[in-house]
Amino acid sequence: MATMTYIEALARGMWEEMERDPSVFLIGEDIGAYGGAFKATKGFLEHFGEERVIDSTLSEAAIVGASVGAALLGMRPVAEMQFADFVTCGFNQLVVNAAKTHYRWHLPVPMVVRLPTGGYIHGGPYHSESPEAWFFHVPGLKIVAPSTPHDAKGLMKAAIRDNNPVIFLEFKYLDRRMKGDVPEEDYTVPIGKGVVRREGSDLAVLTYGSTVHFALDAAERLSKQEGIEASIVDLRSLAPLDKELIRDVVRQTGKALVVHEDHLTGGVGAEIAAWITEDSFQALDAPVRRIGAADVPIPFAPPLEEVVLPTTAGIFKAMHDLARY
Amino acid sequence: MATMTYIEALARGMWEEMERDPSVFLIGEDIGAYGGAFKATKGFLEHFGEERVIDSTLSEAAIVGASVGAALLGMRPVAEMQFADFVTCGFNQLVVNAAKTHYRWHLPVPMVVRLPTGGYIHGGPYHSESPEAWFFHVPGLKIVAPSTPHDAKGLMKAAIRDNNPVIFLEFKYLDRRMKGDVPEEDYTVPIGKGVVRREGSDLAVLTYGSTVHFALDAAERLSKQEGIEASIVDLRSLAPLDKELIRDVVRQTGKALVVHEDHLTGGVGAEIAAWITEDSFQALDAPVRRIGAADVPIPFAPPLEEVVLPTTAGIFKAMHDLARY
Amino acid sequence: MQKDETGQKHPAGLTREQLLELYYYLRLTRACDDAILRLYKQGKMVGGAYTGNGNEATAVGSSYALRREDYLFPMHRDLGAHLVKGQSLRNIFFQQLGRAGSLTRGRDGTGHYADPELRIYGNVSHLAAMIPVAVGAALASRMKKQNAVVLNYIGDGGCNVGDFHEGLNMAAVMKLPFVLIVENNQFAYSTPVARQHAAARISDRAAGYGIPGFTIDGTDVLQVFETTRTAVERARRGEGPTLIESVTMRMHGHSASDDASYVPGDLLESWRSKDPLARFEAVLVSGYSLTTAEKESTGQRIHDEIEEAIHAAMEDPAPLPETATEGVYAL
Amino acid sequence: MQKDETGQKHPAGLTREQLLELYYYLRLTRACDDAILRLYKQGKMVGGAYTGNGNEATAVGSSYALRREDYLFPMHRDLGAHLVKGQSLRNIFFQQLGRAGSLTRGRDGTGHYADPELRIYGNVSHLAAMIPVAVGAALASRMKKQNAVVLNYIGDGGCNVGDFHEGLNMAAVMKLPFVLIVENNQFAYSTPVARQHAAARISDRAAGYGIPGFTIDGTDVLQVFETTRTAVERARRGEGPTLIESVTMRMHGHSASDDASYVPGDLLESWRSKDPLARFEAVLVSGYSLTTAEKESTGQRIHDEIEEAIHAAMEDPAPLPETATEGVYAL
Ligand SMILES: Cc1ncc(C[n+]2csc(CCOP(=O)(O)OP(=O)(O)O)c2C)c(N)n1
Ligand SMILES: Cc1ncc(C[n+]2csc(CCOP(=O)(O)OP(=O)(O)O)c2C)c(N)n1
Ligand SMILES: [Mg+2]
Ligand SMILES: [Mg+2]
Repeated sequence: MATMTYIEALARGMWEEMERDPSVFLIGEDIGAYGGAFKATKGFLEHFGEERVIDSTLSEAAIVGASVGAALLGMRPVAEMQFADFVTCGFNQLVVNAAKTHYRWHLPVPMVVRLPTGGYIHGGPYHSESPEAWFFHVPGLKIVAPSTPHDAKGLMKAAIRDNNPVIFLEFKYLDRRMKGDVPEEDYTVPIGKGVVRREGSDLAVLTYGSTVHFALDAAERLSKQEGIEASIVDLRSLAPLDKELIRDVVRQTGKALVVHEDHLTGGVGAEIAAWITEDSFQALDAPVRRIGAADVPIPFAPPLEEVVLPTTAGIFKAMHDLARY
Repeated sequence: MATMTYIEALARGMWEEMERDPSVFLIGEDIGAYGGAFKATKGFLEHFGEERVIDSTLSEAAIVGASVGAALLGMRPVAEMQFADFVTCGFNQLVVNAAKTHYRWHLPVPMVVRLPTGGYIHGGPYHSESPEAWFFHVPGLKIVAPSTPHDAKGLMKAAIRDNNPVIFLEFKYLDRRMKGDVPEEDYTVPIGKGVVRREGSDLAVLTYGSTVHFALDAAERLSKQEGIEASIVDLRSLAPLDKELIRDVVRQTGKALVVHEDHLTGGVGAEIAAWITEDSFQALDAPVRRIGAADVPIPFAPPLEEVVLPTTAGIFKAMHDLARY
Repeated sequence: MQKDETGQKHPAGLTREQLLELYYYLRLTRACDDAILRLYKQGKMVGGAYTGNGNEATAVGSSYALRREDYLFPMHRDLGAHLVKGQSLRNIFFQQLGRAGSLTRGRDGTGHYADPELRIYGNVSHLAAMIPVAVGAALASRMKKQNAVVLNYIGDGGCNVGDFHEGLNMAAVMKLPFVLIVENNQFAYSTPVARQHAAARISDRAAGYGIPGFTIDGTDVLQVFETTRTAVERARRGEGPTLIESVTMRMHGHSASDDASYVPGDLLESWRSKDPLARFEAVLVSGYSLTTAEKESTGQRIHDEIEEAIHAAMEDPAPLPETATEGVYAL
Repeated sequence: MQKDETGQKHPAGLTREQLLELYYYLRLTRACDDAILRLYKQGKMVGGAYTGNGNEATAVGSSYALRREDYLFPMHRDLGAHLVKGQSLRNIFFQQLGRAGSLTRGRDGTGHYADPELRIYGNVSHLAAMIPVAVGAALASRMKKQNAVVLNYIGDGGCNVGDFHEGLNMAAVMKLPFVLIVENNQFAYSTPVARQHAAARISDRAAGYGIPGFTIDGTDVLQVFETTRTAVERARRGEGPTLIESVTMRMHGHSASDDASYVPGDLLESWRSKDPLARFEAVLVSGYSLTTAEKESTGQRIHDEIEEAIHAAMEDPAPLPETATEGVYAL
């Protein structure tokens, strides 16, 4: 066991997989000598060499597309977008090539696209977006979203070993804020499995990424202040979703709140809420509630950003109201 | 009144707006002398001239981006993607520039992007997709989805007059199959307003585009065979959604089925179902049901495509089961 | 030129046998396309039909420069390249007709398949989207020390999509074993090349990427072969990519449903005299004593092969509906 | 060269007054950037801080070639161009500090604003994404018969994004009044230009688009001005776009949080001797008898102007939270 930050842990996951499997390589902008904008790949170039740590041209479409091509030949590329926002430039390659190839050609496309994602860092409209809903709607892609150092390493290793294109969400807000115990041995966190972070019988909160921590804080306060006990489910994977776990927790509590940082309308939460309702209608004591960012671009000035993104206070209130429903 | 096909009607809408307003112009691939892949702009070049009917280079990102630039200067571009599928190449421009400009700069971006959309034409995985869910999740974009010639003309005129970027879904399947009465005078169909196509008190179907017609067929059969009466709501606009109409119809019937041709998971239907449940939980006698394409790329061979896309039979069965719930 | 045992000089260093092979592939390509059009008119096709009439020398001549271990990433008018790289007529027609036994099991059509054994990776509809993918294949192939080259194609229209730029620039910077042929067939759907390019030669783009560029007569199969071979050899030596503009004419409409009435009649006429097949046949007749018997037997062989493949494709069932939702993800 | 009343020759046909104006803008730009860095270090900035140190001659010299009616689409190191085009220091600092009274009302930062009155349309973060937009502005401006030119910028890194290709090619084919400056400042974040380009000169890309291309010394404000003026005049005559590669050096890190330790010390040193400000000052001192008093008064004026703007920005409130969700859509 070692104590690591979130970003150290995901880097550790990449490192171990590169040691284990020579077909794993990295490609992205400034990931070599510089070690990446968030320093996730610091030291990789020196250790693994230029051939496996590729400082690419400034070309997101080519980075993603070349990853598809390399994956088709049996390599396991791990591509970095400098910010998740820029994946819009590689969007076409992801949805047209990465996602549809296995269905059409029956050939695996084992690749990971790392997306440093989300807000709470005063990055403004072009460095704060959450891209997951777009890819969630695309058959053929997997999406993982770790919220702890433990899962960051374990999901990274699982993503690299997966034979499909995996979108790896790295929550920038957690990069250095989140520290935790990380086993030094080889382990993976299975893609498609969520985890209950807190048990409670009054309501269930389903969430992922940064908002897992806000929800946990809100749950503690709610417990202390009102004696209301919430289960907090960290989904960890968005595609595939851990529907069994969601079903279990929702049926136990009869009330569900979905929380994500991404915009509310058409977000992943919409699917989760719709599915829960279809699946467990009789067990619901209240409508499934949702919290997400307001449907506006993420603004630059801190007082504006604070209104737009979900907060612990907002989650607290929604949990409270739902428990009282 | 004249009888027109769906595509003739939307072309008529463009034509009238170009006559009315010199700032309206068209840009796209093969839209000039050739009149467009679906012949929507046949005759436009001859009438309006090269300056207003621009056969562009084969460059979707530049077509969308240039439209944003022209709109910023007060023009009203109507851009055509040859197939909706290719909007993935213009995706970055739509979400980064078109959508976020008004919020940031307080400048209107009046532009229309026409997307010949959807399947049922044996087009295979790259000529059959439904792109709406991606844009539905992007604050700053509007989306319209006419299902009749009347609405095709009226929504086209409304879209061109709107001061925001509007995604205009043209259902290829309806282009020539759908004929109807179209007023010759100047009218618009307001963006954000749905319409009830059929009244019934047993359940409500909420849908748009090609599947409106399948749902109407299914409703007729259901009425004849089982005496079950369904309301069919043609949403017509997806962003903004006509939530008032949805609420009214759902509260009257207590049961709702959302149907769209787009993939089920994370589709527009998820948001509609989630919102209905939050908004009208007490009025629901059954969980909101959804029908959409299976979560796989749209396959090429007809027997496969038929399984993947929604059918009248499938809608019939879902309506039947929901009514019996 | 190279001399064979009889002392005769051969163009491009090819033996008479090889020249006859080129001839066979040119004719096979044309005949296949014609057969596809016939099937389309008979209503037997699924989806549209795209032919490479006028492009045969470009597709055949260029791919003939590849070795078995090289990779082919063709575009929609490169049927000839598929064939030269070893694809069977069976697989071609199964794909066209969306059969259960096709390489994509009916999930995709036309040349949109992959055949990793033959190292053929077909196109997708989104123009230029395969360029970065092909570049990535070149990168992976180099990492795996395969000593292989990737040959990729794009049209005079498609080369204006951003992926062309990003992919070719990346390949150039990384000095990857990558050769890109721009098939300048004068039109992109209905749009003439002058509305897609302000430069006189598309190969002028090469300098901007710091790589060699050539503009060649795409109706001359030997010139195409020789230029591509030079580029492939250079790539194999580790010296990086080459851009080749092969100038030809799209003699048919964009697809079978396009009558191409926007193409000026005299333009079409002037290109008809450069028919790649007729040109090469004339070379063979005058320089290599191609006989009428040889011509006829080639025709007969091709006819029989195609009929057999079509027959097999028609016999093969349509894919089973229950397979439609399988295999979106790899295990 | 042009002579003024005293018979003295002036470079680039500029009067002494104009030369002093250029000098003022160069110094203003540098001083503004320094002030921004100070604010950053004082923890007063929102978000990151990007300076154009080394790029002043490129931004100032090029935009000085524009008329009032022309359009400016600058990039993130072109503060000087904003200023030359008439932007107030007030608006610059309000933007940097995310104030309620800023042009974007705190919704976006730095140069990410638009000022339609001044015909300035700022950048977005996504590199090259503004190129097609600027091309569309050139198209619209021509349609409106404004006789205006659009001047747009991109970096040595950003020019490898697909939008560069699509936008510039479209502009070339349509012969739009569009001038694109590639600011080759040797690095894109940490990546040296040799890892972004295999060609020796980025301007070699111009030929591929059938337009003129120039590579110029981007630290020489007069050379930048003259070349841009030639391009702008050509564009105004309706002869289409020009691509200008302006070669300079990014003297600071990518942003204030980057120590640029990856930049070789001797490279930085060699560029220091070409400091655009010092170079031009030397020209003015030797050729135009720029006096110490003039230098000092310019410095004082700039200092006062900047202090006043910063003061106003610090006084201005942060945007009100309740405004955050307004105005996603236009009415
Ligand atoms: C990105 C994209 N945009 C538009 C299309 C529609 N489309 C298919 S082929 C074609 C013309 C292609 O012209 P060219 O690249 O010159 O190839 P050719 O067909 O002439 O061989 C177009 C516009 C497409 N397939 N992909
Ligand atoms: C599409 C895109 N990818 C990545 C980035 C992250 N990024 C911001 S600036 C920069 C380097 C830009 O280099 P260059 O274009 O040379 O401009 P310079 O900063 O040197 O002036 C990068 C990689 C971005 N903003 N946009
Ligand atoms: Mg062509
Ligand atoms: Mg740079």
